[in-house]
Amino acid sequence: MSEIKHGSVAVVGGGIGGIQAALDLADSGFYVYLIEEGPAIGGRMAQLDKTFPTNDCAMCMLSPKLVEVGRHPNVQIITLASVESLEGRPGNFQMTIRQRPRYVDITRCIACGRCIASCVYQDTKFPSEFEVGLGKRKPVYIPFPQAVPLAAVVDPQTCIFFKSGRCPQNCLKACERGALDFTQTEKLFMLEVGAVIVAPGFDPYDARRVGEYGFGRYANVLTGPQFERLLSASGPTSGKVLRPSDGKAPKKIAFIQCVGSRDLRHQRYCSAVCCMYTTKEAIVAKEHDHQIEPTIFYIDLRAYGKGFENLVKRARAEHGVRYIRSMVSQVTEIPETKNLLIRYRDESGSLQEEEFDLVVLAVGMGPSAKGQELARRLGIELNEHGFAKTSAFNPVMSTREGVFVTGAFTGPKDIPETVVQASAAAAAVEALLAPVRGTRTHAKDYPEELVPDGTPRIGVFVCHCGSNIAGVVDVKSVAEYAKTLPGVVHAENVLYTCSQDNLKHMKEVIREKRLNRVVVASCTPRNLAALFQDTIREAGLNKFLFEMVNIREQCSWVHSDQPEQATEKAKRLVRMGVAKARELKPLSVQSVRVSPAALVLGGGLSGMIAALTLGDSGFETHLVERSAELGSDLESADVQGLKAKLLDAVRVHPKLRVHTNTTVREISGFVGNFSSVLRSPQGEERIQHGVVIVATEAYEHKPSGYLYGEDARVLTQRALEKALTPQASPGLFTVPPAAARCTVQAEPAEDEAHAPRAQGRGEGQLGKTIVMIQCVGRTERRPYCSRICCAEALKNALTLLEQDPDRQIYVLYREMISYGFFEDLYRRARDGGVVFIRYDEQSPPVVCKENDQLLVTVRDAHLRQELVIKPDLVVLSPGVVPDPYNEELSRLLKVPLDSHGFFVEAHIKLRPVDFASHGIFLCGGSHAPGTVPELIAKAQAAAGRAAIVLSRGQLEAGGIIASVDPEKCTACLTCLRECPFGAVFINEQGLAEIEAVKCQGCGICAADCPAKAIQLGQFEDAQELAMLEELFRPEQVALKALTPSPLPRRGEGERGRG
Amino acid sequence: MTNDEPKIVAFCCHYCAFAAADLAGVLRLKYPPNVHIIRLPCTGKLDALYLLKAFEAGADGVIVAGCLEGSCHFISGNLRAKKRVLVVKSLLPRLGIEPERLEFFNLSSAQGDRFAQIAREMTERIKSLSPMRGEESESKSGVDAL
Amino acid sequence: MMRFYPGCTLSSSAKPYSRSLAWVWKRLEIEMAELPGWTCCGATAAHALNRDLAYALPARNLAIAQELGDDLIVACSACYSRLKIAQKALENPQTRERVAGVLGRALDGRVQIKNILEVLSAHAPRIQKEKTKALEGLKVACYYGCLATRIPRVEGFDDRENPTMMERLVSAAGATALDWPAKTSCCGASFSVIREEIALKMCSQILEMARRCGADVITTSCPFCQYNLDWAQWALSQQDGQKPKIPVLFITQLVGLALGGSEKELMLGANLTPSPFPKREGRRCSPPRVGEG
Amino acid sequence: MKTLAGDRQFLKEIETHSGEPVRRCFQCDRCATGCPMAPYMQHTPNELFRLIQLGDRRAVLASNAFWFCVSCYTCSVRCPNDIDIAHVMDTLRELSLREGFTPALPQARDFHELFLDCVRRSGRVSELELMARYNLKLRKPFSRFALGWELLRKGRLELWPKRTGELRKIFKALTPNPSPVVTYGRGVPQGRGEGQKEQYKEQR
Ligand SMILES: Cc1cc2nc3c(=O)[nH]c(=O)nc-3n(C[C@H](O)[C@H](O)[C@H](O)COP(=O)(O)OP(=O)(O)OC[C@H]3O[C@@H](n4cnc5c(N)ncnc54)[C@H](O)[C@@H]3O)c2cc1C
Ligand SMILES: Cc1cc2nc3c(=O)[nH]c(=O)nc-3n(C[C@H](O)[C@H](O)[C@H](O)COP(=O)(O)OP(=O)(O)OC[C@H]3O[C@@H](n4cnc5c(N)ncnc54)[C@H](O)[C@@H]3O)c2cc1C
Ligand code: SF4
Ligand code: SF4
Ligand code: SF4
Ligand code: SF4
Ligand code: SF4
Ligand code: SF4
Ligand code: SF4
Ligand code: SF4
Repeated sequence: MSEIKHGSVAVVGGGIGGIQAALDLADSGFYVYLIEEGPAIGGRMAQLDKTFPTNDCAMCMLSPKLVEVGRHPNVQIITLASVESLEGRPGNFQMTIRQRPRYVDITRCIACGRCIASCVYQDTKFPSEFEVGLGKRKPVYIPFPQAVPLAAVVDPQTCIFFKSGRCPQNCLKACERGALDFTQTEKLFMLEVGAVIVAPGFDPYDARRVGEYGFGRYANVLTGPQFERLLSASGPTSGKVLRPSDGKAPKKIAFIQCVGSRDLRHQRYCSAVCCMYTTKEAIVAKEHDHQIEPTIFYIDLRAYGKGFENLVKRARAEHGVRYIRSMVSQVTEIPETKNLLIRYRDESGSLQEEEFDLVVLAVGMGPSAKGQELARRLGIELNEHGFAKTSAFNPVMSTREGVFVTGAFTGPKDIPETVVQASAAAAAVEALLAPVRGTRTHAKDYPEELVPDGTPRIGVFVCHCGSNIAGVVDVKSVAEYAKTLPGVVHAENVLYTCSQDNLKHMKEVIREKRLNRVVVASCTPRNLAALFQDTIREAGLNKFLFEMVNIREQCSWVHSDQPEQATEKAKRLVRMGVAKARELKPLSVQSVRVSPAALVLGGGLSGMIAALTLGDSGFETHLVERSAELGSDLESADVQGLKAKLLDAVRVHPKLRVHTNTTVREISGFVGNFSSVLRSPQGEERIQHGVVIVATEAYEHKPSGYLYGEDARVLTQRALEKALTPQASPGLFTVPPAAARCTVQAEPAEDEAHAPRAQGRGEGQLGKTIVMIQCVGRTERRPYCSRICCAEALKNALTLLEQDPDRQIYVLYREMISYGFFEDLYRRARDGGVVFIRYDEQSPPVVCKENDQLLVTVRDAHLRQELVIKPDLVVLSPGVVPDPYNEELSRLLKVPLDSHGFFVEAHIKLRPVDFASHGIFLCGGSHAPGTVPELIAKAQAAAGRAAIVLSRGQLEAGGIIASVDPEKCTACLTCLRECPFGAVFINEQGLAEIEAVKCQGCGICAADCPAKAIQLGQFEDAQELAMLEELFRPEQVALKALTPSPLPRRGEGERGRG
Repeated sequence: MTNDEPKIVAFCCHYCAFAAADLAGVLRLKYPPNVHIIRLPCTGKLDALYLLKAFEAGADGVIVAGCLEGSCHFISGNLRAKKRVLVVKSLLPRLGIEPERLEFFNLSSAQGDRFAQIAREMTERIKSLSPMRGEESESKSGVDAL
Repeated sequence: MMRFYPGCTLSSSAKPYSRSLAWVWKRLEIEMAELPGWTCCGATAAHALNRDLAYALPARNLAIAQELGDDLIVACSACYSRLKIAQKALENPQTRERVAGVLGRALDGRVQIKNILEVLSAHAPRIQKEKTKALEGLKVACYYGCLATRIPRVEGFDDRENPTMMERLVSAAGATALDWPAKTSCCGASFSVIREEIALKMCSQILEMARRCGADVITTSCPFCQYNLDWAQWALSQQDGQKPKIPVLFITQLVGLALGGSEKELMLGANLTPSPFPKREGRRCSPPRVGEG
Repeated sequence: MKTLAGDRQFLKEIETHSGEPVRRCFQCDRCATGCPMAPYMQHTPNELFRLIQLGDRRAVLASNAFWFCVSCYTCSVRCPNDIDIAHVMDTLRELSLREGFTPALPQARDFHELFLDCVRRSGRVSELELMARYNLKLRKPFSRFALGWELLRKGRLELWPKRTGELRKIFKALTPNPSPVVTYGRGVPQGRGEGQKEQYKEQR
């Protein structure tokens, strides 16, 4: 093992996967280089409108992450960059980077867009990458409004200057910041890193290659990614669904599924997300325009994830989305109307022809071409589908040591799974680089905070933002006006407030004029407030003594046609800001010590993985298992190797303490400082720990009916799995061998191909004819898809065939959920001769007995005919239900369960392994059913997230949080009830008190407290009301009130209206 | 503030409506300058009192804008705010204020155009109502009257 | 050298095709000789009744070309399809052995089977340069039919679903190529004898689509397609004389016209539908602009 | 209602003869929705495939579907499971004739057989001869007379094409004895397959 040297990590690919990995690492003591090929980070998620299954706005979730990573002191974003090579060993890599010129200095560019407006191309001409060709851009452009880094970029492919050298370069002249720089050249440089995370994502499948659907040929045939842009409020049509051919609103929209997926001519695997993204797109389209009638043409509807089934149900019932199980062979354009003609088979099997106004192709996720090139340069292998090759038992490890992979690069997956994998990869890196944690991160030193004396001394800085603000608003008069406001001792105009030289100047002014509050009137606080806060902190002020007024986005840019009114509004906004500033109070941030230990509940697969990951990262971990043994649920043949390895590793790990036959009796405390009582036959023990990981399981549901329990020949998949001999199990984990592509042996020799082989083992007991029934009991007690049972059935069917290829196996199913690469198993099973018969939800199969012969009757939904099978064995897939013990855990930990009994994560998309309550994390089957590789990733991710807390040593609490005034509290408990994060507790005095570390600063309690006993820092009632009053105060009154010199506190005198 | 333009305050959630207003700016969408934004960490922070105070202080209209349902950053702040707004709306007639002057909106951070549209629509709506309380004497009513 | 496989149709009902083809070759100085001793590929019938016959009949012709070491150029889509399919099937060692046994000839599968369109489109720049007749404004619907590009598991000469080689030729010839959705639809040729009414229906759908897209002319490279569409219009006009007719030209007739060939040389008169250039040639027939109707 | 024997013999026969993995079909319907002839078929290709998978020999071989197939290969090139469906249709036609099922479109069989007989005898097909023999067979000697005349007038029908006897050998080797073509050429319409059917049954 080479020495572990560098506490820095390269994350390649700035999609949601790369961003999450970068944040996790940077938050846990590693310096991150985030390397992005394009001009901005965000990846595909930035282009989405809403996201399934909750259908919340993609940008609302992503944008805060973009800003956070963009501002993180331990993350350096390197855009327009690609990796040249990677030398060295884990812990000590040298990575060579090639960075293309942007031709814009991002430290100067303020994204004002003047260059764009003045480019010699009057019309936007070139297809915009971000708008997937539906919108256009110029040679100089800003990738998208929320881009990080938020700066213009020049595309040399389309810019006249680069093409012919003969352009007047209007852009250059227009830029007031001198940010454009056409002399920039390509840079080649080296980074020293300890590990690499590769997250280059995917490429949507090129719909042009599926020519029968006419994409690129017929104007009104779009792809899923394009339709996302059409739905997006910030997209090319401002969120109106309009036909490209004539700009009219379409009524009938057809969605065609599996375009380029599940197809031997294209991608063999299932793209895993398109069934759901289409469902989402159909609903959102309908929400945009009630006239729209969406129809979805599909083969199997793969709604297998948490909450997916619900969304589909809503789509059908509430939104009237029509689902038709019939694939379309071709799309024909009607020449006169540009409508599209589609032929399909209806429920009854008859052929129908129908015209649609718009067709959307659900293109799948293909491997990223750039990612493949990257893999070559990094020396990591790809699997037979062109995605990163990983091991089933370490789903984020590439084939090169020290190089980890994550997100859609490892196979088609949605955002939650991408985020899980990203955290898992970060956790793996943390474990690898644990010895050098914190060696490359910087903590900034700030001067000691000045204690503000009572009277406000406010400084106001009014920004020109070049001409962005000054071009509309008379900024000079705004500054003059500011000088007249109570409490203001300094006001000035600044050309660019955010420029480095001004920040320096600002600090000087603060010291010289002994300012104790600062107001900046410029652009949106969402981007730059943190920068200014940092600046005043450097000058010795508490960072909360700052207020930012937005006179650009919310004034000059939206009222440019009314300059006078805009100036008046700017003054009012400044007046409000100053009023709030007068009321601002310094807020303290306390440090809380973290107990550097973890408690993992559940000693199954997930628990062991989580505990080992934490242990490897150097944290003491208590692994608590209710039963006598660890990993007792790991029964199937294909995981025995893994189980043995895990048990060994757990046994010898110096940081792990295993408690079997143990349950938790009590958990108290909060993030960083939990205290729990463990109960075992040996007695009780109290432990201190900083985090909790819940890793409990889900069970195979006990079926009822189908002669289960009455006839020994009816069993469950799990029982079958146990009965099967361990050898040669194809497993869910082993990557299926590359099935001979397309070319079937044209003519297998007559005898060889299908001749019965020697009698298989176990055949005597299990029989020749076997019927498997999927989705048993799904309608009643378990109204969701359990995700794993279809794959399990396929796996077992293949094992059965391996033992005896002459077996006749029938799988009766509702939807075949062989998402992702499981599609290979499905195909292999069919190739092996398994007959798949679909039945409708309404007519489930019936199992009965006739003279001791089992009979299965099923209505083949495709043939619409009743079939009777005489099996020797019936195998049921009853699905998975969560551990009933979860309820008790949920009470102990005060964490929520959903209506099915699964735990509810903090945020299904962005915090999939966190509970809303800080410091508690979740993984395992009790979160949601999953396959072993999926659960391993989730367990690693939970461990990684937990390690962030533990690695800090200290937690900062305070700032914008709520606090209770004990004088006013009447102990009504409203806040206790209403706080969504369980931050309120009742203290010894019987009054409400807020746990600073738990409070997220939403202010819900403050608004609800009937006694007005709660105030939220930075948003105190006095501050808010001061703004309101200033806003509506008539000018004359205001001026009168302003004259007195000793600063008036907000008081009765000022009130009154004109 | 010009006299003919109604005075409107918009309480906006930091995560959605406030960001949408920013986007409206980036897209250079136009709306009347009489709409002023007060930023909240979440509309869940919106005290019913603020609404009454706003009218008392002289607002002609009040917008409360939170995240789309199910998308609240703090789980359910927007739902609570909506409830409070509905309660206040039902109280307004007793104060002689048309309930149309107060409205709750859901929008996402990507809906810059919707923000601008809301600003325009509220302005139009309020213009179409008869002017608020002509005499200042009445303005003492407000919260204390409840 | 390129060996031309005419197939049965080109030597009988598709004579206008073989004539115009020969004319264009000569004009473009393409060297091509007929495959000596060629026999029928069994098109449309052999595969319907007898698997091995469907491989053996084309294989015999492939074997001749193989022995000569020449590329095989095929004009008829059906022949092209059968030859390609047989060649693909013969990749299977067992099939190859069986068929070779019957033929008494070894087969190595190396013969390049090329479609006439590949050969012609290589000359598109010359056609563009040397065209003498103005076809400007003539709107042409290129009809490929089903067989030319749909050969399972075989990389064809053009895009399967949206081929464009003929369009390139038409543009080179100075006319306007239309994009229309029926270019690879099946015309039902094999039913034109067996169940006339079905074939007629399929043809009339294609003709109707061409008309709606504003085509003045349909052009094709397949003798079956030409015959079938030509026949269908003729048959339909027997029933209903009113329908405007769209001339159905072989692509070689169209290219030949552009290169200055006379209607006679190109056997335009042999088509059942009239020439697209009535005035100049002094013949009576419906005007070319039929799109509006 | 219907019983499944669990017998895969029929599937295997078809797969062996055609070389196509019929078992792989997952009922996506693409073959049916793209087939120009589907409206005339009793069973769309996907239904036929399901019946083959279930081993329903009678229903499949008695179906009219493959007789209505025009071999346009639309289904074959669009099947996501890469099954050359058109080729399976050929196989079914061949098998159904072999087993003595009455063809749904006897004229199609007649035409193909006459075609092949021309090929056998002349090496190439003379359309004039083919049409004449076919019309004779249909006992409508003058059908399409007008068209034929028109074609002849326009110089599109060759009266005396080149002939070659080269192919007799091949036909002899490949068409089982008695050759269906020749047999049929002599005009023995139905029932001819019976003997073969027996023979075929023994085989399996
Ligand atoms: C139409 C559509 C709709 C979808 N809707 C949803 C949804 O509603 N909900 C959901 O959960 N999921 C949805 N998804 C899936 C979702 O987009 C992915 O799960 C997610 O984007 C994967 O994130 P990622 O970070 O792995 O990859 P990406 O988002 O693809 O990001 C990869 C990044 O890496 C960069 N990159 C690529 N190559 C290199 C290189 N060589 N060097 C440096 N950088 C590189 C790229 O520029 C990009 O920024 C949808 C997908 C599609 C196609
Ligand atoms: C029927 C079925 C079939 C499956 N088949 C496959 C398959 O073929 N391939 C595949 O990849 N995946 C399969 N899975 C999914 C999954 O991979 C396995 O179930 C896996 O073992 C689950 O791991 P886990 O860590 O979530 O739970 P488990 O391994 O079950 O571990 C949970 C542990 O927590 C303990 N526990 C529970 N509550 C407490 C508590 N409060 N305090 C202390 N301890 C507690 C339990 O005793 C148990 O030991 C299947 C799942 C099911 C249900
Ligand atoms: S004009 Fe200058 S500052 Fe403005 S966007 Fe362009 S480069 Fe950036
Ligand atoms: S150099 Fe010319 S073409 Fe290029 S961005 Fe500037 S103005 Fe546009
Ligand atoms: S089945 Fe798979 S590939 Fe097809 S649309 Fe659904 S998720 Fe996509
Ligand atoms: S069997 Fe299981 S995985 Fe398959 S559809 Fe039913 S619940 Fe889902
Ligand atoms: S809501 Fe207010 S009064 Fe009631 S318990 Fe909480 S702080 Fe006390
Ligand atoms: S501000 Fe929000 S998180 Fe904090 S205590 Fe109040 S309700 Fe809970
Ligand atoms: S296209 Fe292929 S997979 Fe689909 S139904 Fe037809 S044969 Fe089956
Ligand atoms: S080849 Fe036959 S079955 Fe296939 S689409 Fe054409 S007519 Fe239909």
